[in-house]
Amino acid sequence: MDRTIWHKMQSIDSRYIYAALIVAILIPLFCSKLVYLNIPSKPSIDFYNTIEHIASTEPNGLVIVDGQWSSSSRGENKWQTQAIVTHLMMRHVHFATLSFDTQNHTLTNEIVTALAAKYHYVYGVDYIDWGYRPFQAFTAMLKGLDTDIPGTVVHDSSGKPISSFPIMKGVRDIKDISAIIEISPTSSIDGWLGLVQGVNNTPLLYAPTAISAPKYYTYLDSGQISGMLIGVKGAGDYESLIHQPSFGTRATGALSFVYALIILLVVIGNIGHLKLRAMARTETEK
Amino acid sequence: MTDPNGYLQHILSPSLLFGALGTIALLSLVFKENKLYRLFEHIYLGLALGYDVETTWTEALRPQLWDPIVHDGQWVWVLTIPVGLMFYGVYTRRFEWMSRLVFGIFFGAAAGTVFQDMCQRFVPQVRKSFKPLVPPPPHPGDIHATLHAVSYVLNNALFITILVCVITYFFFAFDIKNKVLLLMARSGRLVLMFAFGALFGATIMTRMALLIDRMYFIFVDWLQWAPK
Amino acid sequence: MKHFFQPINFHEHPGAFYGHIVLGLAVMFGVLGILQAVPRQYRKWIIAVFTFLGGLFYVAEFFLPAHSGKNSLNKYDDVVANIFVVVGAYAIGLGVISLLQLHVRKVVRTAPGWGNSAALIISFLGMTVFGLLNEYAPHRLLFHGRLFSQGIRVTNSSVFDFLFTGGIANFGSAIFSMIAFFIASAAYRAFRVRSLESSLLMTAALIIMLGSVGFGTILTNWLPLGNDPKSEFWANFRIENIAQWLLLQVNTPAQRGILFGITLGELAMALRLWLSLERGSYFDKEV
Amino acid sequence: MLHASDNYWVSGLVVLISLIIVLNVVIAQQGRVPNIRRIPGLNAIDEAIGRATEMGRPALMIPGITGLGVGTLAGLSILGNIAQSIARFGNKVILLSCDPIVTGVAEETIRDAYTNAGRQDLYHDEDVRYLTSEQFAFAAGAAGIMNREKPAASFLFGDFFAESLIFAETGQQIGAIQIAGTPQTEQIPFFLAACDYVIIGEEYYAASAYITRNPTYLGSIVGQDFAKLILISIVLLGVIGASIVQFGHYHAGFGHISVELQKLLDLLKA
Repeated sequence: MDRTIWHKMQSIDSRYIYAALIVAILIPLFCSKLVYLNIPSKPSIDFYNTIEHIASTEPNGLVIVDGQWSSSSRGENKWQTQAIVTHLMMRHVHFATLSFDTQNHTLTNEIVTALAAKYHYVYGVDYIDWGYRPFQAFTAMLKGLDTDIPGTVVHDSSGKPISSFPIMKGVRDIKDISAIIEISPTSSIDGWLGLVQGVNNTPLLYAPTAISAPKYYTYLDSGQISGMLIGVKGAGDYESLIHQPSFGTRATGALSFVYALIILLVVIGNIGHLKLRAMARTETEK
Repeated sequence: MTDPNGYLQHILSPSLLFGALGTIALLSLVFKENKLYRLFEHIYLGLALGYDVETTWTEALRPQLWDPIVHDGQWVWVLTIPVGLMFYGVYTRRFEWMSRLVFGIFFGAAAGTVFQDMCQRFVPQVRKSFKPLVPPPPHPGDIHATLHAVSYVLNNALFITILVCVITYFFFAFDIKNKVLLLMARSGRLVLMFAFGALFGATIMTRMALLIDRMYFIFVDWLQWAPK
Repeated sequence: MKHFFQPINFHEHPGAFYGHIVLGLAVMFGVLGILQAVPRQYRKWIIAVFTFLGGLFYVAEFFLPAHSGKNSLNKYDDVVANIFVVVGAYAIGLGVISLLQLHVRKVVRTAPGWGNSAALIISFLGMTVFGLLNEYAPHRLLFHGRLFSQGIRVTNSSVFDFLFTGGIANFGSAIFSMIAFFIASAAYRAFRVRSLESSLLMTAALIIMLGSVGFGTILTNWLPLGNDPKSEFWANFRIENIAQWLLLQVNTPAQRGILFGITLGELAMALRLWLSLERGSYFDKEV
Repeated sequence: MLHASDNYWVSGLVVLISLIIVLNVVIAQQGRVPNIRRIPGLNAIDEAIGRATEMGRPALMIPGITGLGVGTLAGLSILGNIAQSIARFGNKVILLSCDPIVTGVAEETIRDAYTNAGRQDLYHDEDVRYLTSEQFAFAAGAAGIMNREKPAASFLFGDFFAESLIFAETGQQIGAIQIAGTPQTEQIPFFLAACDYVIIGEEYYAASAYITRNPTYLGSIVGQDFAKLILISIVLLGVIGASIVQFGHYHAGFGHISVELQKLLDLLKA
């Protein structure tokens, strides 16, 4: 039996699959004008609505943006950070950035300073950088934020006491924080859930990598997490919600192409397989 | 290209060039093992081993051996050196058993923490499995009260059934002849396959995002052919 | 006896400092000598005793009653942990010897592929040297001149950054991203209606995939989002909610069922190791 | 829960399970050796070894990518038994290690396996190779070696993480028979997709018992099964108790009972 079409369909050489995968990624990478069919998921919409609510009801509310990602997961967390900070600046919400990873502090600063120039955000008035703390201090800092923020944070990343900045006026403890945003590939949000969120029921928003999202669906159901951006698709969702398409949208487009390719391959493989099985069965019946 | 000299300097900046060539060489393995891959594989192994050695000194031996001895006068740490030498008995026939002695100490240490691990990580999972099969009293004003109650009970019943069936699959010594138990074990394995499929599907997005990021690194950060 | 092990200020009493070191080492090597002299048939028993002692600290530290979170062994936690870190760190030589032995032999004999082995050795030496130099003298200037009509300054830390950020970080991301290729080919080959098990594997994966991407969620986008109580019921049948339900209500109990078994297996293995009941080629060997 | 005294019910349960396991090991060592059910993946080991010998290609082994822990030691124990069969067939083994101490233990394990099979002449120092401790550099090195040495059989037993699919898919593409097992359940879907045989969950810790039929291992398996019975009954009792407590919200009469029951249920709260 020479190699029929059905044989070829169920045993495509892997190298063709890999070439097709690269093409599926490069098309959206190069064509930024392509419009992608993307429907924001409910957790992304909840994330967006929480920030919108704060923007309209608490004009001077302060939001904490905690980053724990580094270059190894920038493929997802960088675009989430950029979309979130853009939205905060668009709706003029005050925020303070905090990092427990040295690389994250530089990467987050690059994003924030670039966007601050575009939205005329003034350091110390509209936003502030609480700087980097070693991860060993994570638990102690979280407990400190519950009761005494100036005493726990003490200085900003340039060493100046944070109470000297207008943005920190009237900010004493967790009751003065409008929301906490955690952007991380690890399960560091367990610390915020366990030590901070329950104190004053502060809305906790989470931007994980897609692989670590399933573990936290239970907290979405129970309301302990108010919204979630899941992986790079979460970034794409958020960019479409705030109408600021950037690389997150194109990466989500690439994801759609890749998923379509994989599902197409699975269908082709099964057609070939089932057809051959049917032919083999008729062969044996003869 | 507005400024060819600037572009050339960007393309050839050492760190970026080294990273980009290495990325292309290493990813070329998926098509075919080749000389360029082999070269960067060995460079990567050399760099990683060098980094192992450097971090062994800066993060283990210096802070916990050298500094205490030289700065704090804790000379007693020198006594760890003979114990460390026992590892190298593996290269001799006469002292080979000495390496087993120090390996044995490490086996014991690895085993010794299992009690705390089981109490701290595992038993809470047993406790969290006590899922009631009677619904909680409805919230006032909940128009779907009966619906919520039914879904609560069904979900918990399903949870317990899957848990017990999967555990039944992992019985080895009891010769299961009973029809019901055999069915439970068989369905336990099928549910496992279904769960593993879900796990596979949930992992794809993060892995694909990594490849998209590498393509971004090559075609945007480095070559600047694609828009930012 | 305890006084003997007290720290000694190196500058004030250098004599006592070195004296204690020499004496301490003499005692240690004496003990090792005695162990070596012990008749062969007792060696297995000695290994069993040391293995038991190796685990005893952690078992005792856990089981000794604690008052307000502490018991008498807790103050030694750091010291014991450091001992294992330091002694474990000495083993790095086993790795370096094992790898370099292979590649140095290849270079010396100019066996096929010796070029790559040379590249490995050079990279290893480069990273080790500049890694340490970056620790001790990061800003020492090595070279400055003009390249592409622009002055450049090369320091220890810039070379380390070239090797680490340019090399290791990028190479790690490249290999990590290779998994994306393999996921595509593995999915194509494994998701076949070949048996009930592989069909279940495929079905669950496809549901999760369709639930996490644009063209998948559109299939059930005609159903309400479920924000208001009235439409909450129908929202359950949106594919992304089905995917989420699968991960919550099917995957979690299945994983926990596996965890029950694995944890018992770990406990049994640890007990056999600690009490030297373990068998198998490594443990049965006469020493 | 840092100490047993934090909750004597929890630590008591763990001690009870430990005693059951040790008791069954001792019983089995004194002759009453139990039997255990078939583990599909492990029957294929002989087939894989036979195939590797026929093709005159080496067999590849990877004991996971973590340091000396219980998972790695269980993996080395399985690989040691497999290496002994390979030695008997007069074939070569290549073991790639990701940790210096594991390298030392692996060297002795494989050397002992060849000695026990009477073929120490076939064992060379280069057969056990340490590559590096860095996860992805190790994966790059292993993938390169697999492509060049083209082993006919590949045995992956130990703690694997994200890089597991690189070993499994590379092995699949060079045409090796692959048998894999790991206590890390998140990686089992990828072994299922790319390997020929996969042992799942506790089968990993039962593998040595199944291969060697050694009384100590078999006794341990029986102890683990008894422990599973205990855990299942605790869970079912807990479910019944929790249901009664919930039922107490509807009937005042049950109020007193449900308070007592709730206290009972919370005994296992760490």
